[in-house]
Amino acid sequence: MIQSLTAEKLTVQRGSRRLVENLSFTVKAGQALSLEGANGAGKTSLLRLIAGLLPAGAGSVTLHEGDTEISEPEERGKYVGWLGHHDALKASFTVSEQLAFFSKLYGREGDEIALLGQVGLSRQAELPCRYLSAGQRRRLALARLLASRRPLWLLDEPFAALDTVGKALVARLIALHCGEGGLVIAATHESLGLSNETLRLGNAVLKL
Amino acid sequence: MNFDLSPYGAFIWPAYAVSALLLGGLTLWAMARWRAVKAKLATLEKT
Amino acid sequence: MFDWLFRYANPARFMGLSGALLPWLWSAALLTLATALYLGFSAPPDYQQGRTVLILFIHVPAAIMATNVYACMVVASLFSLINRHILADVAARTAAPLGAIFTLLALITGSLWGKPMWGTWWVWDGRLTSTLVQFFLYLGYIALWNAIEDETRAARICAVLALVGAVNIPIIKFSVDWWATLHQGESIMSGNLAGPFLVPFLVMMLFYMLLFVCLWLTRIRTLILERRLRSLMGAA
Amino acid sequence: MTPFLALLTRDLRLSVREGGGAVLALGFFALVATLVPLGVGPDLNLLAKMGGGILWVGAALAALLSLDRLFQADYEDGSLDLIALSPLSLEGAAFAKIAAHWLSTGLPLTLLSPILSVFFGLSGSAVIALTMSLAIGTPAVSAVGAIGASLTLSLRRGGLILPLIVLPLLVPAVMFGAGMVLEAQTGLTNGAVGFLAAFSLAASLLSPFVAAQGVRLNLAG
Repeated sequence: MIQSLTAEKLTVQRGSRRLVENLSFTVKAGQALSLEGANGAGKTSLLRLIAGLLPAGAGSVTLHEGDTEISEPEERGKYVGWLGHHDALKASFTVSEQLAFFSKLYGREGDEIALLGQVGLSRQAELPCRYLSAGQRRRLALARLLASRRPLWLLDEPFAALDTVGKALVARLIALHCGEGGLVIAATHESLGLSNETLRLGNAVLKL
Repeated sequence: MNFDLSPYGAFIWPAYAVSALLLGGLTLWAMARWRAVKAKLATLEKT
Repeated sequence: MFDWLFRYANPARFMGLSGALLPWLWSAALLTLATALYLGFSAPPDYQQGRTVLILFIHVPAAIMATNVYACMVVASLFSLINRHILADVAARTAAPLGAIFTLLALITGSLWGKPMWGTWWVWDGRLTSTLVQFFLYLGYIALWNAIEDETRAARICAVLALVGAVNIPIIKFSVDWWATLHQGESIMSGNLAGPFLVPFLVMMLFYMLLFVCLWLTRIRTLILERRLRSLMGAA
Repeated sequence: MTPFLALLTRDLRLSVREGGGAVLALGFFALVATLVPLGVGPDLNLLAKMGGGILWVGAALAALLSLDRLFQADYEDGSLDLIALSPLSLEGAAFAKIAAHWLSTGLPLTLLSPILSVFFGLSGSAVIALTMSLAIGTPAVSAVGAIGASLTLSLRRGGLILPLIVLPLLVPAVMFGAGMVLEAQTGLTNGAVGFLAAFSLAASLLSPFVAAQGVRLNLAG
């Protein structure tokens, strides 16, 4: 289990453009951090950097697990539950096939049916993804996030395309994950529904 | 009926075999798909 | 003028009618198959081709179906474009794989007949070449259908392709004939089925047609039910 | 099931279901084998002489046809991020994708080639040589192509650039592959099998590492 994530003097750089400079923050187990900022402020890039997909321009991101420190980008990625902009669905795969593939890819199999129930997709289990609405696609992405059973959730606009019921579901899942000692960092325009603290840096706003 | 096809048996039998295989396979596949969709519909309409 | 047709083009009505007809059609198909096989294998050897006429009994119907199915597909595509009817969309779509299989069979059985008769598996003869091109047309049509995600859009777009193919097939046939005669001179296709061969051939032809109708109806019915299934599963 | 097998089987399923893979490549290959005789003329002796080379070029082009989507499709819909964060290393993922591409494209092309060689009137020994050369050589096409696919995965017109950068790299495969057919026809042996096998093996072993690096660079971009 991860105790905390520390970012120290981070520079987020995309291509030759510097988006964020000298950013430091800490997220402890059970906490949710919401990232706010205008479009293009570097929220997505920061999430990608934390996931280890984007190399840091300067500074470091470290995960603390017991006495071990994990800062190698690819190692960090193995702790990340990712919910990106895109839903990563294949049109010809059914909902259950799609989820089963990712469970196997993440080396965790078994409870796909329960997960689909949890996000309200039981009825669509045998439906090819091409017939899903945007909200249903998002719910499937959420089921996949749960299936990964990773401690550090990185969520890019987790409320996008969801109705009120869906948004409540996301908030509940985040609270549940934090309750189990997980960490959440989410780029969002809306409140995560948890007690937040604000931290301003450059044109990006960080709330903890 | 006369099944002595010499000297052309090596061509006639494969021709019939391939036809039987493709057309038979097509029929079985079509029926299987039909049954599968019927069964799924039955279970869904029950709930 | 097509009023009578549209009365049956309602999917529910179609399901009822085709469901009632199919058992009879399947029985008729089985009966003609048995008869055709019995008559075919009882036919005497041809003085020139020996018993390879047995291949022609299944080759020629397959080749005829290869073009007939395409004609069915074109008619369905026309209805799909003009009347925008869901049943026409499904009919056109389901005909293509069946036509492709018949064309493939025509090519394979033709090759198996050609080897002992002409001494070669393949010649670039006009009829063979245009059949091969026809097979590719079917494949392209199927590939396009599968590549377009929205079904209604796929139906319209593929209908256009089917019609273009219908216009182009005679041109292809002509150009290939012209090309083959230009290069080769010898046109080889002896299809003179006479006397004792005519009846088994006709019965087999009937079987192929019945089989096609049975498979076509089954596939259309399956796709209609799949749509219903999807809406029940909450498709958006 | 291991993550590696999960990715391999998913890619195989996708290639069968979404018209992107196996069937399109086979159709393209068959069309090349049809159009060339229509252009050259039905002289089977002449066609037999050219058959090996034409079929090899046709097979290489057909395999490249579906290669541009190897990483691109997963990149566009976000699957590639999830794969990169999975327990599977990017090298392993690249190898799984190359293997799946070969199984869904190279292998079917190889199996189709004896049928298409009928169009060219190839002799029995030449048909065997062609099939064998494709069996040995097509892994190299998938492997080298995967490098190109990883480099162009974020490009809009990647499908056009890919053949341009990959085909020059495939010169040895086409030369030794068609060379094996020529050897069977002329009876002279120059050891094309050995060169082809060595090239294919080296490409298959090295390319996952290069392709993984290409994917890494594009994900960071």
